[in-house]
Amino acid sequence: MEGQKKKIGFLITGGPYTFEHLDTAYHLSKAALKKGYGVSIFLYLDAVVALNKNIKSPGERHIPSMFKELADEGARIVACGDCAHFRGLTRDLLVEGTRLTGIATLAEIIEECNRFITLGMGE
Amino acid sequence: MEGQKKKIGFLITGGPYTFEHLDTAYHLSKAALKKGYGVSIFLYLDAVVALNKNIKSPGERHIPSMFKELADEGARIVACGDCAHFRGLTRDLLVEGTRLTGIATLAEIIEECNRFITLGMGE
Amino acid sequence: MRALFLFSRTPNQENIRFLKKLIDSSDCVVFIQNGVYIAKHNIELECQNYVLEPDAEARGIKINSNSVDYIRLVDLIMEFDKVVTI
Amino acid sequence: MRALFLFSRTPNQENIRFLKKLIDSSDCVVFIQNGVYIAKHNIELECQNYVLEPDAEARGIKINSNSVDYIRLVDLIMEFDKVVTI
Amino acid sequence: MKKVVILSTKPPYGSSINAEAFRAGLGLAFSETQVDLILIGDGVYGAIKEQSPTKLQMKPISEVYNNITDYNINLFLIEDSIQERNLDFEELAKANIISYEELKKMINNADVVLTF
Amino acid sequence: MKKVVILSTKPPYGSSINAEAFRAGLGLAFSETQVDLILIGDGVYGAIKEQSPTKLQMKPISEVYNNITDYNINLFLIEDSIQERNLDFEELAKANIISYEELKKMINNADVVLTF
Repeated sequence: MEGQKKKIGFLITGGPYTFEHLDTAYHLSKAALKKGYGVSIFLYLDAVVALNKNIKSPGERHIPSMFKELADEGARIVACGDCAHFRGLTRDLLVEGTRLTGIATLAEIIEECNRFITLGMGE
Repeated sequence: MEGQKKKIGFLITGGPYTFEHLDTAYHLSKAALKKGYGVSIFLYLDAVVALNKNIKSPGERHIPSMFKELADEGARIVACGDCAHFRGLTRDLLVEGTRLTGIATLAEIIEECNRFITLGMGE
Repeated sequence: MRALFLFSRTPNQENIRFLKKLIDSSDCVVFIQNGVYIAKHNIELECQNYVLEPDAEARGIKINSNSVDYIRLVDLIMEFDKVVTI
Repeated sequence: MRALFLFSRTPNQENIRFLKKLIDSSDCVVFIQNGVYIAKHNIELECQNYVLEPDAEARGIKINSNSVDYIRLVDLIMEFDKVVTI
Repeated sequence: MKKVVILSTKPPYGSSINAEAFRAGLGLAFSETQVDLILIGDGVYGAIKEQSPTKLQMKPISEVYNNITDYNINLFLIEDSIQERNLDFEELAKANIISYEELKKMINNADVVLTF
Repeated sequence: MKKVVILSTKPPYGSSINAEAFRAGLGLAFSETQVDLILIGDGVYGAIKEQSPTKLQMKPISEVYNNITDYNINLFLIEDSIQERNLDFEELAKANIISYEELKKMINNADVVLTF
């Protein structure tokens, strides 16, 4: 039953293409979903840029699509609204299935997840 | 005469609000312009986000306006177009007086500047 | 309470010293991202420890044993009581 | 050829050792950003060296002498032959 | 409610990570999570009392650490980190000074550990 | 034309900075700037010959270092950095191995030094 599904939560801070943290979170989330766990991801600081659907990445992986794919498979993908404002990411640019929220949602995710992982202090 | 003015060039890689490199470049550029030097700035990697005019920074310094201000005072402000595509920064979002270019422009700036400074390896 | 430590930075004397101070024998360490370069150093840890295989393979770091893939890492995440990234 | 080194990272044993290997007595070092914490350590460098005052003040680091402001740093940038950031 | 330990490892300027670790903690505390904020490694530089980043057009994070009891967050500093950086206890905000052994115990007792 | 020395200090994955240092060098070399690319510190990890980041959906930067002569860029590795990381010379791309003293001379002779 959905309510009893075990969940893993993530807080990611490193930006797309610049750092590997979003990639690690994506691959771990795919594995977790495959095993039947729930996944919730909170994007903070530069990581919010990953949800910009205008990203063009010729010849490389397309990170916004990877996160849309996770959302399509049932993961909850949210990004810090304040961080988005500071980086010029407006709501209309968000990739489908994702949304902007506040730290209260991070608190909610931490509360509801059985395990919680931070990725991304930079290098 | 314009052609004989000494020039300082910058290559910045750290993103706005996340790292201090854009701030250091701004303050150094202000000082250089005050002393009558020319200034050229090439924004690379996450630093390109600084030119997004949709950035809202309530209660904090507004970095896009700081770079527009430098451009208004005669500094040449350009950003790597490929880096912009990878971060969803489209041409229509660029703050006034700035533009997207390629590495050829970096080569040109290095060639024409008397001193050249890189700022921003992250921490 | 047993913790799973995710070690993601290039190992150096200071961050390895820090890791050693935080772990005890019931914990587990998984080296991910640039942490996988640990395999080039002769470090003895008092708890079980693994290297994330796709991150090691990407970097050309050969692992003889103790490697895990993403699926096995998810198992470990659930097996231990909490995850600490350092 | 005299170089101006901009040292912008939190000083530790490794990056200070690196700095010392690159400088000689005709060079200059300016500690900027988190480099200003150098003032808390007793480091002898063989060339002239300064701390960027606004970065030190921001961090609550007191500098007795050898501080420069942005204007003076621009002078130094022009006085030396090239700038090397480390 | 869960007990959250935040490890804040970065210096207060140069990057915004130290300030954002606090902001995350503040939001969690507001949502009634129990938050222990630990300045560790270069993070302890954040506790220097008299910071003044006005010339950088930034706000002093020291203001929050100097008044941390206002925020429903418990502040801890790692003793070794302070000593390795030659900081004097007198120049730092009032906080609980702890050893690595005590940190290990806090991690043991936490439900979630966030690292910034 | 000016002589540019690029110091590439970061490992090849984890961040894109190592790859982007190369890309900047490539663009400069294409614009007929003389480019010496120096892998130093963690940057030397980039020279490991057999990288395979396909599972990460990334491209191996080793391909460019293994074929650096194709790009009109001179590649240098710092000997101390290699040894401190316990790397074998045999597992690294063919490049000029230099000491800090030689690096100091190259910096002396350069017009511009870029650090990544």
